[in-house]
Amino acid sequence: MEREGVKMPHPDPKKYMNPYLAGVFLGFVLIAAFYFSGRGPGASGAPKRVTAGVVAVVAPKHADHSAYYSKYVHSENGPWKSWLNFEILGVIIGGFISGALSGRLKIKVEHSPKITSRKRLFWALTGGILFEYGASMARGCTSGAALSGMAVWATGGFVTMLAIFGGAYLFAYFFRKLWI
Amino acid sequence: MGPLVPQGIISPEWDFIIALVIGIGFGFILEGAGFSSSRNLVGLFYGYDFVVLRVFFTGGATAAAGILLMDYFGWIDIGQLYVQPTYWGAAIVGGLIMGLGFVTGGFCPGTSFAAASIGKMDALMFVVGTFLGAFLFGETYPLIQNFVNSGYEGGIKIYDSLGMSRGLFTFLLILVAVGMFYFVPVIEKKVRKPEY
Amino acid sequence: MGKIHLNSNHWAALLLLLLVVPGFIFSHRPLQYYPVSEQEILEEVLAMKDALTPGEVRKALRSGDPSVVLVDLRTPAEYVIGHLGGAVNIPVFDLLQKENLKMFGDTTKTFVLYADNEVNGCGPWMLLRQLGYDNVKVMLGGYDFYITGKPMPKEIEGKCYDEHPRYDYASFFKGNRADVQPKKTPPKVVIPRNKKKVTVSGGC
Amino acid sequence: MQKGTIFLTVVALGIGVLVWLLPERPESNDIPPHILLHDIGSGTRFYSTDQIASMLIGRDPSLQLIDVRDPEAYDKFHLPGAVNIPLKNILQEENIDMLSGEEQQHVFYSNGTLRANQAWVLTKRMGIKNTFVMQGGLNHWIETIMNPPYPPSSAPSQAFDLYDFRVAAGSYFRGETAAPVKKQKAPVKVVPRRKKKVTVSGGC
Repeated sequence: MEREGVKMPHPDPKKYMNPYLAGVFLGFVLIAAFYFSGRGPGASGAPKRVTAGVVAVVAPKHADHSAYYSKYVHSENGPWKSWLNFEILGVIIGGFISGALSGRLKIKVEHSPKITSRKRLFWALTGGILFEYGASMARGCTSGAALSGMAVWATGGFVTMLAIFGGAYLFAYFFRKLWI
Repeated sequence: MGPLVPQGIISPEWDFIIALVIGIGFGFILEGAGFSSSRNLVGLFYGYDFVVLRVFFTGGATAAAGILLMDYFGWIDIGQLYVQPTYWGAAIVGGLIMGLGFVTGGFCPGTSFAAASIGKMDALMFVVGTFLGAFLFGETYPLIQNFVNSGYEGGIKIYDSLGMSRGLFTFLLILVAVGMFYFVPVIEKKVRKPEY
Repeated sequence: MGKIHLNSNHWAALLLLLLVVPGFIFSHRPLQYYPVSEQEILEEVLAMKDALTPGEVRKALRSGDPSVVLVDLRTPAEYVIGHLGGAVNIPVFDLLQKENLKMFGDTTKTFVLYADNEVNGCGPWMLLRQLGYDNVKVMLGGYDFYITGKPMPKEIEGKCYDEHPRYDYASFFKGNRADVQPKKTPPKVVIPRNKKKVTVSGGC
Repeated sequence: MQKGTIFLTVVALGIGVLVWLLPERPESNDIPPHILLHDIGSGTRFYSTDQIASMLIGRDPSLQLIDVRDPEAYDKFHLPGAVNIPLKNILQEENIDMLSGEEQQHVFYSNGTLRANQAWVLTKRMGIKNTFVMQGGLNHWIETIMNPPYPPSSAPSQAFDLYDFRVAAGSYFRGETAAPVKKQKAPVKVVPRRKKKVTVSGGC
């Protein structure tokens, strides 16, 4: 931070934004989302809708009969043209811009030296499945339920947030080999 | 005034462009704050890096205070905002499953998209997992349908649940966020950050 | 000067201030939209105290009382073709413009709204009344009735012209079939209000 | 400790205290006056008697007629399936709960348009979305459905189709015939209401 203001042609790739500054910016993004669209950003809704859309294309009958998929397939704009899908597209673009500006674009598997990358990938996949399953159940993930919920004081958001972090602390011990 | 799209001040077609722009901002911040590295994210659960908690609480508190102020000043109508409905059982059990997914996968869905965009293969794998997870949930939905829809309370607010005023709750939220400025570095100093 | 070094924390704090300062400068919303509660308005509407018959309006116009101002809510084109004596034209969508509200704020005057019929006059009148302008009245029958020059029929004196039953409705439905007109009042479907946010698409 | 932390802390706590001490707006779903004015000025709230007749014949489950007249008038005659909520009771809690239900379109009617319109203005102001008005009320209903005027010979063919529909509908409501055959589809187009995205649905 002391070097603030000094122009560096190649910024140190390790250096991240100050967390409080990032937090305030994040708050502004949330406020903007609520101000314009009346809703907060989310993430897990996009895979859900895309999956429903794919199921509707591959097995339309199955999607129609499922109470779960049909809700998304027959929503006003269909499963594809959804606010969350566009928002996630934006997240990918925004992440890429930020990575490009600070020189962090690199194809790699980030893992602890104690485990192989194959193992890391396996657990990442498992984590993805579990996370999305839980998010579908709780109707929101860390972004959609906890963060957006916090901004509008939703009880469900706070409960979900406590459950996520509580659950993570609860299980952290058993998976410590993956990380430390 | 706001929210602009639901009030019909901006036409609904703009909603998707707004979504894209909001997403870009969201992704930029997630990546820039270091959420694109699973190591930073899970650091929270092993006590060596609390960046998630800092960003998360600062963001949430800023947004809550900001929305309250904007409501007061007449820029936004809180009653018109979408509020996550509360389903007690599903929120708690779903949250615990997400916690398990967090420590095994090292990401949450939003951060995994941001991380995958800068070439993290583990994040990409996590993204693939989210699609499989959504499919799995869709297929098992009939079995757990009753549970998922139980304990419905509607869009209740936390300050009502706790029986305090909205302003006081927001103040406490800010207090927690500020308290974190001072408390968290103490823990971080005690725990060695694994380098890799 | 020029020696001030702002680091990220400073910037974060300054951004936070951004939440507050513009708000105080540009704040424009009152604590409530409507100073008059819906219950009060309902009572006023039922009492019809502020509804003037065309005859009363005519009398006021003849007396030349300067404190009575007629307000024509129709389009400018209709206004140009014909309007009541001394009426000012405020097309209905311009009703809440600042200068118009300022005009209505003049409590020494009485404003009588009229449109082509009384329905189109009544809505804007109710809106102004809810906003607390209690010197605003509305003309029954509207312009279209006024220019016929007819007096209000005796039997609807003091009531709304539009609401007078012109027919004996039941007589038209002599041979009602049981299934067309159920004898029993259908049950009211009541869903508790606080649970109305049963949006289908939950969750992310 | 990093520079600026104190500054950030002070600003954040300052905003916190400010937020805490701000007076709270009374909880209400009232919509802003300019939106109410827009809805008052535009005709989107109106259903024509032909549309209502067509929906009644088709037994459209989304239609819920609300009779805002007195109980005596309601008992004497009311349209099929209508529920009685006298205007003076419209603000009672159970009635507001019922009107807030989002599954059905609640269409007010009275003898004319005025009372139904007043009920609509009041409920609209309170943020209730699914209320409408039958234009012309029962008077117009009699004039169009039960006793339709024969169109002049110069009228376009649609006018004759509409006339045919009205005659058929009239005899249906009189209980003389079964529901008119498909014919009503041609002339009476139930125009889909302008879809307004008012509620924000969709999760997280």
